[in-house]
Amino acid sequence: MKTDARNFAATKEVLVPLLRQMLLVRRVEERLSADFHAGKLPGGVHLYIGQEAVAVGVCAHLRDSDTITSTHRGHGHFIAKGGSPRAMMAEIWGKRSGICRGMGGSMHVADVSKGILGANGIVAAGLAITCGAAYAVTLDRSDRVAVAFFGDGAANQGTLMETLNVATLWNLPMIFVCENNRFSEFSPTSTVTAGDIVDRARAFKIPCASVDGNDVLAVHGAAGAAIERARKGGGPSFIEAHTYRLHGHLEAEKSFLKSAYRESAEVEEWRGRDPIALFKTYLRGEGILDEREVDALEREIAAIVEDAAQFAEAGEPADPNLVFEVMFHEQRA
Amino acid sequence: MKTDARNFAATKEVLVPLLRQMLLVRRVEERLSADFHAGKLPGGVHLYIGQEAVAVGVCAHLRDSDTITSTHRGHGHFIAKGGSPRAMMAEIWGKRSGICRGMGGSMHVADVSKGILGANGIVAAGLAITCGAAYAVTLDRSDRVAVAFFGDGAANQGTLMETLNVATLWNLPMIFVCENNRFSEFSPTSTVTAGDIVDRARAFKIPCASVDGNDVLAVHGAAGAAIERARKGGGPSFIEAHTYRLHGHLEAEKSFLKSAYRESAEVEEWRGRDPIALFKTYLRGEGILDEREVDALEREIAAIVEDAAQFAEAGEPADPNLVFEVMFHEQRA
Amino acid sequence: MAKKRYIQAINDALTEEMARDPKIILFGEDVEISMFGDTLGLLERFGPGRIRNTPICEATLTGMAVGAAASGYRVVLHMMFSNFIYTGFDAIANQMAKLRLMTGGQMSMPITILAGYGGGRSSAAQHSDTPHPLLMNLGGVNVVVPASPADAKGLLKTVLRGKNPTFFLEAGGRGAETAEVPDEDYTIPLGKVSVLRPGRDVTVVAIGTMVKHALAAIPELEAKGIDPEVIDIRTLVPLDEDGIIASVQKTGRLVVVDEARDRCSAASHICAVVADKAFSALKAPPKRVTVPNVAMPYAPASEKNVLPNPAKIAAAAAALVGR
Amino acid sequence: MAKKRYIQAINDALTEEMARDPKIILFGEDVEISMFGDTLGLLERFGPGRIRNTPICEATLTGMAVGAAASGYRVVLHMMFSNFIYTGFDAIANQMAKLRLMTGGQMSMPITILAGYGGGRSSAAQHSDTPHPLLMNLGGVNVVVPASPADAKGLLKTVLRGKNPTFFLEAGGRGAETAEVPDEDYTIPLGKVSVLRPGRDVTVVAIGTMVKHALAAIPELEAKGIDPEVIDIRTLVPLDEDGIIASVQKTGRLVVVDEARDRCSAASHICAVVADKAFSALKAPPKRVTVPNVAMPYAPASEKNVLPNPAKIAAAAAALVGR
Ligand SMILES: Cc1ncc(C[n+]2csc(CCOP(=O)(O)OP(=O)(O)O)c2C)c(N)n1
Ligand SMILES: Cc1ncc(C[n+]2csc(CCOP(=O)(O)OP(=O)(O)O)c2C)c(N)n1
Ligand SMILES: [Mg+2]
Ligand SMILES: [Mg+2]
Repeated sequence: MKTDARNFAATKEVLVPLLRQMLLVRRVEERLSADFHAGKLPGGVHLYIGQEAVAVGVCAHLRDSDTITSTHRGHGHFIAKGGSPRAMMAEIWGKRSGICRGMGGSMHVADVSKGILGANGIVAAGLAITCGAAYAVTLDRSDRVAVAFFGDGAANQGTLMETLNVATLWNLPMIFVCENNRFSEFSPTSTVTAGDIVDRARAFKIPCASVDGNDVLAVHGAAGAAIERARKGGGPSFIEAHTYRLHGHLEAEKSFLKSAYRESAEVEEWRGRDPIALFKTYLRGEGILDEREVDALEREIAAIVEDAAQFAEAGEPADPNLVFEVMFHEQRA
Repeated sequence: MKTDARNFAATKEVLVPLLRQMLLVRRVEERLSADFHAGKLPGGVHLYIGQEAVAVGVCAHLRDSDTITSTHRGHGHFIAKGGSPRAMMAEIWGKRSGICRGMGGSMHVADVSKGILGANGIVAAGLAITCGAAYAVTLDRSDRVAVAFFGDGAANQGTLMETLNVATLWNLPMIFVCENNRFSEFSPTSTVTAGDIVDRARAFKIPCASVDGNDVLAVHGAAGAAIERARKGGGPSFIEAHTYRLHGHLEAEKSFLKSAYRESAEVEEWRGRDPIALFKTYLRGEGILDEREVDALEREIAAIVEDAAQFAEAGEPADPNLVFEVMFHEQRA
Repeated sequence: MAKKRYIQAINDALTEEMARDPKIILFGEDVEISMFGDTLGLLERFGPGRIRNTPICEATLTGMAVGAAASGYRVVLHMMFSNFIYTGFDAIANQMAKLRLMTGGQMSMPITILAGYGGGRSSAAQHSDTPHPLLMNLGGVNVVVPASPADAKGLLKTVLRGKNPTFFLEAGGRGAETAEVPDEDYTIPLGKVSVLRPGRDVTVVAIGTMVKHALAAIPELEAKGIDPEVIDIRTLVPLDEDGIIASVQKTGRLVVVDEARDRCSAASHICAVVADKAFSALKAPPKRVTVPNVAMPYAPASEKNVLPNPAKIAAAAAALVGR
Repeated sequence: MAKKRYIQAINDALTEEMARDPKIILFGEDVEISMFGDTLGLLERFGPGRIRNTPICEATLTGMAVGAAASGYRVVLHMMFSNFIYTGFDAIANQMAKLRLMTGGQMSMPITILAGYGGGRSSAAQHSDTPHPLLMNLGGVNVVVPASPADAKGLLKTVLRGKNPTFFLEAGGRGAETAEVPDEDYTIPLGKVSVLRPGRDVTVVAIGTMVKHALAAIPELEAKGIDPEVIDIRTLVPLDEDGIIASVQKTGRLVVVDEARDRCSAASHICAVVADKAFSALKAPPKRVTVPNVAMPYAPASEKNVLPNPAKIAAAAAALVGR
């Protein structure tokens, strides 16, 4: 684990929650994976497994009043930003008690009260939404920030350049967090992306960082600096976090793909750089957590996930007529 | 006039046609301006006056089989690429003999036989069209090139980044020519554009040049190198040409704008750097053309323009029912 | 009452509502200098921040409207010409029209999109579209098409006080037309047609720019002894089905005049609704006077040939009555 | 004849036509690996160049299709899900639908856009749209909605030999359904409906995915003593008005089943056309069975609640006949 980019005082109070959040994201998704493969979930799921350090390292700095936008691969951002595992899982199960009352599902989990402006099924859509949210911050003369999480594939959508332009020009408190997980669906990044993504932001002369996205402290350090700067009126920053998606693009992919798009050796190699395992090792090595404490944390998380999964499964299906009420504000569809 | 960026052997056979083409573009548009203000043209016109060195410097290297796309300010590119002044003016008059049979008008002049894939009313639309044309060149294994002319305002549309990505990745023979004329409609460029436009292309590590767009030889030199490289399989290049639009965004603007958006001193300053005047001075200074020869050229051009304008005015109005025939290929709308 | 220009009525509504509600912001390309005149003087009055010129990047602008709306602002986004709606269509069709449903009602989208529409001025195909049918089909956006200065002002005020994404489509090239506008503060509810001329023989429903032509067709119809009822639709979403049907119940005949292309036009939809719900009242086929399924040509006579006009309307209405 | 899957029939058409015409190229996101199966094996057969994965940049992809078409290629662009059409909508609505007119016929646009559409699989609002009404209103693009494997193949072959921009919309989630497909090389003309079941009492016009439901409604109708005529529309642009009208002239009753949202739907338009042109033949109001004006919800029962199904179709048809 590299430590150079970290740049913060690593107290136990800061470090343990990072592990805790990463574990929560991971275990929730492992359960979703199992439930999906058991045929229990109505829709598909895109899992974040392997990328947890990015969401957690960034969101550790955020308040409820700060906003994020996320992607089709949005569970990790939702949990890391403080969303409820119960409400999220119930949503993915299509239940009334879901955070979006069963109307949105996996690709659209949102909790506006927590500043989670939503996962999004349209690749890169969050960029412009975040830009608008960041503009609202400047109108409010607030020290809030707005963070856009997006993938390397999304970085090929022109709205990246458009929002970089607006955010730079208007000095918006917007943090661009590009999670380069080496794939855009089934296309290796190098086959669809020219040059280094971070250079696209450098063209605007804003602060840019390229970090190891499997090193939660590296992410935490870079994000902390960017968010601090934005809160003080220093404008936008860009972070490219290099990571790897350990599961498929979507859980169902094996059922329809006729050929492989990556070597299992590559997956194994990255499994050896699992951000959670790396961070556990680090915490133990630094004497911050011992084996027993880690186990206790794991048990606590397991109980939360079990509770959330049961809550989701036991919930009532979404109200079939709700759609007519919520399409519009005080206007029936 | 700077000469550093020119880099070509300046024979009379090369130089005189540059002046001739710039004059042709200028005089055609001066006539259009007069006809517009006389209330003779059905639609609005966006004139290229002051920017002639860009279209002419680039198109001097192009063959009929090379393609260009242009903008709402497209007359200069049309003429410089070899389009007929008669057919263009008749189009702008809405006549049957117009290059688009009166269906397109000023913003849509196109001559596919000359590789002019069209002026375009949608800002930046030409970028993606050119990218597709350049892709076709590689499929044909040809040494053709495809040039996209676009404005500084257009450079804020995300398709710029998207096409830079595709063109770089696929090594396409595409030349990006950004004409930075310091305005995006009525907004000074600095108020809507962060950083240097050319840096957006540099992020892709393709050859980039920033040239004086009022110096036809500077443009000609940079374009020659880019086009030569593209013909040889060297991939895309980017040229930012700094210039100035001497007329309004559109000829009608004074009739509806309630306030000025630029100082007349600024316009006057740039009038002092008129690309045609500069080039005439240069040619005389180098002993390539004398006053008499320039006058003869002017007279020749004036005759062409007069003929074209009369042709346009005398033409029959467009066929009102043509629209039903040409919407589709062999299918009535 | 005072005579106001159409564009001035819009400008007044914006000015008054922005003064009333500090959460209203407005942005778009060159809104500061104001090409159409609808945003004139707003910068001076409300300052940069609330009024802001943007770069040309429609895909981002529509998305920014969503983000700012989700952050508590009422956003007015000026898209200039209707055709540029397509350039920013993703955040319209996939975000603002759907986010409230997708979030289970957590978000509202108080976004007003202004854009000029329609042909008739040799602006050619890329500056002449009438896009309301596409917007109507999205499901999640309101569509307002005011025809008169007074309606423009009253409807815009309602929209600016509402909380739903709404396209406020400005009748292209008609900004200079004047008519009486009430002096007092007033609003006009969405989803209520306006009967401009009561009549017994045939209902002529006109949309936006077409209202003027429908009114102009009256003398010719009267000359033929026909008594038309002319209705200004005012808003397409919500659609006042009851208002239209009530008229057709009386007249038994319907002509819908729409500047949109015919296929899947608002005219089609209104005719379908009437054929469904007022079938037994119909004495003759419901008729559409629309633009054929073509892009707008540039040359004046070519353009005129495809646009509805009073003569076409009168002919359609008269044929229904059998004169 | 052999049984083929719907998606296989599309794959066969692409393979055969690409073998026949070296000017056909195909690109889009992940077309090489082929998520839906329609482009499977094309890379191996035709090589990189003619088959090409692209970055995610729909606005550029639709524009590139225009540029490559203007350069003499026949372009097949795969847009994956219909909702992503909106992301690339500018070059569709402002360029490919208008360029031929704007250039006075200088350019043709032999572009075929493939995209899956429709709901029913809990894919939620951003992956479930049925966008044909928007496309129909553009005027300048053809819209093909094959319902069966045989039609998919024959219609796609026609499209790939044609020279007009065409949306070939694939019935979402129905790729695995099988039916007989002729062995020989055949094409099916655009603009001709297919009468799947002749009948005398009521015409049921079904669009794409809805054909299956319309056929499934037959037993219930028969049980009530109703003899329905079921028509597969096949193509929406061009629209076979004569084919529909001929049927209604016979039955006097019309139900149109459309998975699009109701407002300005294809169903609305077809009802309007019939009400206009076959008015005197109608014995009952023309009816639309459509999706209400909402975005697609995620939860299965919620989604089911808004989608047409055999029971809704049967109920609508039976009501017209008065049973
Ligand atoms: C506008 C749009 N185009 C295409 C898709 C289909 N799609 C879903 S995810 C994806 C790849 C995204 O790659 P990346 O941004 O790197 O995110 P990752 O899946 O790696 O997390 C694509 C093409 C989409 N959802 N939206
Ligand atoms: C998509 C789109 N948005 C907005 C417009 C309106 N518009 C026409 S020209 C223009 C400014 C273009 O600036 P630039 O690209 O610098 O070209 P210039 O006019 O300076 O030649 C704008 C905003 C348009 N035509 N298309
Ligand atoms: Mg990725
Ligand atoms: Mg400019």
